[in-house]
Amino acid sequence: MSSSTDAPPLRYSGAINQGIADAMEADDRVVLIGIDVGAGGGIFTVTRGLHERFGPARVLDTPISEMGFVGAAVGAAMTGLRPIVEIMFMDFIGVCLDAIMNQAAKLHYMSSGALEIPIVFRTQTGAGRAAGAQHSQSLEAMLAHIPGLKVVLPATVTDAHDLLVAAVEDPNPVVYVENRRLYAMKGGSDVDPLPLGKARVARAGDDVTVVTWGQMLRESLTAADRAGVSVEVIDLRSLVPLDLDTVLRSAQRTGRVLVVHEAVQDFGAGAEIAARVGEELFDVLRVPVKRLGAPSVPMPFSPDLEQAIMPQAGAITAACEQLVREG
Amino acid sequence: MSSSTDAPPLRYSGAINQGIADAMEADDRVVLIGIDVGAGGGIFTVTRGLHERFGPARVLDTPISEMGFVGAAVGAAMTGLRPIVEIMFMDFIGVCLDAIMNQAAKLHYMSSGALEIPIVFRTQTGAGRAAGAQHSQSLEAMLAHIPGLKVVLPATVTDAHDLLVAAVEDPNPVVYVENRRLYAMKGGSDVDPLPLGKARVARAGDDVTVVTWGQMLRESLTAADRAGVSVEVIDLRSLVPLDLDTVLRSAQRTGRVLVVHEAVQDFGAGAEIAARVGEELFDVLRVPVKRLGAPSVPMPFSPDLEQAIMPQAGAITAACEQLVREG
Amino acid sequence: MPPTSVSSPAPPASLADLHATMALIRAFETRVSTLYRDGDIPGFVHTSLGQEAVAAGVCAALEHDDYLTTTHRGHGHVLAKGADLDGMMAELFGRAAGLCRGKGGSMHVADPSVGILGANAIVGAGIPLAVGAGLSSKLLRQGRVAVAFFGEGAVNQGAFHEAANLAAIWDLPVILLCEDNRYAEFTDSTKMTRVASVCERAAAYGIWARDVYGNDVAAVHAITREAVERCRAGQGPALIEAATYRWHGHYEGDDQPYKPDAEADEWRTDRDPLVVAEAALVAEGGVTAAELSAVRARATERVDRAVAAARAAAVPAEQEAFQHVFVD
Amino acid sequence: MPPTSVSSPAPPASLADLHATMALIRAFETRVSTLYRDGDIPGFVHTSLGQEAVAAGVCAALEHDDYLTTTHRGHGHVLAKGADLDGMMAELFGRAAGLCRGKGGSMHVADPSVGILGANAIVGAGIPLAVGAGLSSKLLRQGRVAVAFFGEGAVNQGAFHEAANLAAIWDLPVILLCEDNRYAEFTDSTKMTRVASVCERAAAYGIWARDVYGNDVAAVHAITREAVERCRAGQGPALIEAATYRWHGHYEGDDQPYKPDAEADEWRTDRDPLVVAEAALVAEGGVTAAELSAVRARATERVDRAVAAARAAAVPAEQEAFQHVFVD
Ligand SMILES: Cc1ncc(C[n+]2csc(CCOP(=O)(O)OP(=O)(O)O)c2C)c(N)n1
Ligand SMILES: Cc1ncc(C[n+]2csc(CCOP(=O)(O)OP(=O)(O)O)c2C)c(N)n1
Ligand SMILES: [Mg+2]
Ligand SMILES: [Mg+2]
Repeated sequence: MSSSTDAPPLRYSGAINQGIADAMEADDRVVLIGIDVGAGGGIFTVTRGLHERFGPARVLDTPISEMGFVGAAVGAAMTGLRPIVEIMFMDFIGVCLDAIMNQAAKLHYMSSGALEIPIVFRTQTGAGRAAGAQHSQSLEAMLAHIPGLKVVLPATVTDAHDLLVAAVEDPNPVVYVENRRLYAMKGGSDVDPLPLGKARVARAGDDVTVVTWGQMLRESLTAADRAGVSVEVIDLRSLVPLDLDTVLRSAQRTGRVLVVHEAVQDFGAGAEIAARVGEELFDVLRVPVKRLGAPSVPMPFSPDLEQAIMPQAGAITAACEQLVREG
Repeated sequence: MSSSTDAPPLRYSGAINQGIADAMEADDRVVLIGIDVGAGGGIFTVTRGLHERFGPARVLDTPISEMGFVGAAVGAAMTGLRPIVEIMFMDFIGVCLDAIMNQAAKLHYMSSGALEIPIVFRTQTGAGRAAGAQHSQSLEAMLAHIPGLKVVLPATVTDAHDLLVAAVEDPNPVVYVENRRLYAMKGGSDVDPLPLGKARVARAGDDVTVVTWGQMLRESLTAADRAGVSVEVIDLRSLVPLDLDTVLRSAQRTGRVLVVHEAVQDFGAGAEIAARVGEELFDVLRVPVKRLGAPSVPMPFSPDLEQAIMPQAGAITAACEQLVREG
Repeated sequence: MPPTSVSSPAPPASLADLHATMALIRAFETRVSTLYRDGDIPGFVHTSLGQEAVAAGVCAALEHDDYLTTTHRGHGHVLAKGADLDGMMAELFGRAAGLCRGKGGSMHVADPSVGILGANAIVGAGIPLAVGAGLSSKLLRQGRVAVAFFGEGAVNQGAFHEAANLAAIWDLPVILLCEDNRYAEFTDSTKMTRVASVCERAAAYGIWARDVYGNDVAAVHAITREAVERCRAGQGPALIEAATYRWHGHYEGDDQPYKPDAEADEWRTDRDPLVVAEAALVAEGGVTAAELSAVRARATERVDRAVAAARAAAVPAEQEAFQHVFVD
Repeated sequence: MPPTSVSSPAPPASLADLHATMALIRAFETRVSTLYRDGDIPGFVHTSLGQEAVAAGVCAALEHDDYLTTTHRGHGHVLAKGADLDGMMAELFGRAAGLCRGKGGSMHVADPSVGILGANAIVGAGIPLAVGAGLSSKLLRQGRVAVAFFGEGAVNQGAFHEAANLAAIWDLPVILLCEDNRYAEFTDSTKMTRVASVCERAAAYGIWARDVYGNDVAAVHAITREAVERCRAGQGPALIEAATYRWHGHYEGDDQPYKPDAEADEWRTDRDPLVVAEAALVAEGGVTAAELSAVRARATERVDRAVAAARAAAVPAEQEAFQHVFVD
């Protein structure tokens, strides 16, 4: 990643851009496909400059045809290209799930290895911007449930870059989930690099282990700083593969685990982590694993309501302290 | 449901048919929409005779256009009809998820109650018939994660009928999941009626609580009969609403819980149940909640491989006995 | 099924009335644009400035209880269909007094009391919904027409294709109203298809289709009336392609580097649908430029009042977030 | 991008060769049908009996490394494209010796060594995949054509619409091969659209389109060669609509009460594509009816051997189920 170490990207969105550029520079077969990712530079300006730099043959603007172009990207991945295909909002998997779930995730398996699908589904989520119920969903649990997909969710500037590059290098379909509330976040040399599939201990602590990802990492770190107890925060980085070892190692020490995610709590990814930790550390846990996610309601438009239902630092702090009080 | 009590349906598929007929008889606004549900009688013959009985205006055959006709069914539900729309295989939510997730599940909420969407999404699942990876998925966890949808999964002949009728009567979007391996199952007066949202204790026992739904109920009952320990089996009947009380009541007594489902275990619906039970009964459980689902692989075609990865009675029995050995 | 009994159609709206509707939309969108810039309105906002003639001309051809679905760019349609102005504005502010109590917002305004089944933030998704409404109308003999507004960009969505075909084979009273404002986000839509018009695509479904100059409100109105009549007579769906232009960026805040200046200028001056209508009204006689200014001024006043009311309105109580997930 | 350099096209296949391919498919499908009835082949099976001319005519116009996607009814396409017969049969049996080691089955046979990117059990899903293959071919200058086989029922899927448009605007070397066998499951497909032909729908995308009598293998072959040449010359996508007929039920076991007897009879006798080809071959001279029977007999023998091999083949080891979820 020489180009990135020369001039460390300052913000999360720039790091994604740099990651795409590095991947495209390193391998001619990497192409970027999506609505307005090209000449327009992306509706959140994340892909700005790539069209000029790599040309329209490698940065392809599409019609509003997700089923078509996501499917085409899967077909391209089977035949020599290594596409990064953008699904503008994660909510839009509603119009292209088949290509992800029934095609990309299964064709390698169904062909017993004859077909390979090196593809990255770039998408973004992030409530808290009054984007309404159809543009605010965090749906990573749905995708993590599908065998054959990897799911990564960068929470830091370093990972925004590194996980993008790793996802492109990975010979499998990888869903790469950005959080738009992090786009402006500055970082740079914030953390040490780690491979795809490893969780990171983002903050050391002794009393409670907070397991989280995406935008909730920042929220959890803030919460940890404010807490009257010592909180260890783990940035999971990927749901598939799930680095349970790092979680268990921490929980073994603290005996208390809180899983925090922006997504709806019910049937969310936190349930899997709670179930696993509960099973593995039955005799070690001092209190039951607790989860903090959004309540089971569509995201309301009004910012006041939105703030009322999104997990926030305050609630995380309170939950950590409560866990210590409980046992 | 007079017509159904006169001549109790003998099989699961007939009970569904009867449920649809009863619902259509009771309310003129109920229509049935789907591919070959009409003149053809359904590819599994489940809707046979309804077209003749209720006519083509109320039993509508469609083109192969799920996004279109499922979306149209949602629009119809908003404007006076009460559609039962068939998604032939659950795997096909890949081509119509938007209408379910972003439209049906959210419009009542987004309009603060001004719009109502009384719709039933009838679909079926069921591996074990060598239907391959794109026709064998149990995806209820994905749908249960979406606020605004109810998810029911009849496991008995009685429920095949009653839950269908209840789903149609419900003023909300309800996903009604059939299991095609149950179609030929005989029943009739197998169990007492229960409302939508209540779990049923399908078999009483003292040592282990098995929580399950769909085709795995049958498997679990077989397993319970064979087990050297006393197994209580709970047929959950619906994931949303989730009748946790019934589960907790049983688990309180047994102190041991096994969740069994046909779906992939990782990030499956069993995780939610395990997490909740683990949290609620932390001090009561003798052993950690255990889950038994499919491994995280697409469903292979070969029947031998399929049998190798599907949860089976033998494994359920073994898991129950193991739980008792453990504590 | 026999066609629903046809009531004799209402007389065409006067140009003056159409103009008044356009003036209201213009005032609304102009104000929303600055309110958004100033941070008073949250979320994403997509204005329909420059496209007022389509909304006004189409909706004036509809009855109060005809159905309508629209898009992220739906303020004009919703106002023209008869949604309450104050309720609209309060909704954009996210207040409890909003049409959807603040839970929908700009992209999700709905008001079934006047047939509005909702704006929709998923491109193309409103089209099947309108087809479903047309199905209800036909099967329940409601005698209502269902109009789906969508942009030319949405024509490339599978939902358009599937829904158009369904409306055709089921002979539904559905009007597919394609508002061709030339751009889909930052993209020149002519680059995203090889065919020159959406009407050509309607041929693939065997649907009656007409194109119309979308900045001529009277022409839009007339062609819509024809389509509505066909629908009410049980002659099945229609597609109308209205050529217009989006003045502002895709969303408020987009400064549109991708548009040729001359093109944008022309559409904002000579082709301004209000200016066009005003010229016609003055030429017709009976109304003066000053009177037309007064119409615009009154519209602005109404919007001002709506803004003041929205500002003063309460934000939704926290418990509102937990209501309406399900019908109890 | 400049078009890929065009190698001079291979000469057309002889009718005798086309006939031999059809005979193989006929023998295969006939046998598969009884094997399925007898419970030897698990799962769902959809045969292409009666449609052999489309598979044979199209695939003979393709090079070994051209791409192909197909559907649930893909046995013929896959055999004609050059997949190993024994591997195919073993796959249908779910054996370790199968082309996909028994993990794909009838609806998911794939063999990229001869360009086959897979049969697909989701109606319409193979079309975007083929468009993607066409994109690889163009961008990586592979010089390959990508053919998407699909049924007339699939044309009502959004995936067809979106993919056809993409192939058009990107000028891809893609052939949309619509095999119109009149039925989609139990449904007469003419009732599911108002337009008479799929070619009419191709006009909505500005795609070069031709229809052809799909039971005339030489005609299918000739038109496909033309389309292939266009593709290789960088002239963009083509759509071919081949009118044919499905002899058997939608799936094996469906006894087709929905088909008029006379229609079914005609297609199974006079219009039988093998009979048609055989008559032409005999009329051309140089080949006798006895020789043609021998061709059929040899095909049957090959299939018999494949069946025997498949029966004898081992079932996959249990651990096979856990392989290939991910590339390691
Ligand atoms: C399925 C889907 N894909 C992409 C988007 C993002 N998006 C919102 S509006 C828009 C452009 C729509 O263009 P057009 O249909 O012409 O409507 P206009 O904005 O011009 O009114 C896009 C791509 C979306 N909301 N939904
Ligand atoms: C998305 C989707 N919807 C429905 C089905 C069920 N289905 C399988 S084949 C088929 C009919 C296909 O008809 P056609 O495209 O004409 O192909 P044919 O079977 O005639 O070859 C249907 C509806 C499916 N597999 N996928
Ligand atoms: Mg537009
Ligand atoms: Mg067909």
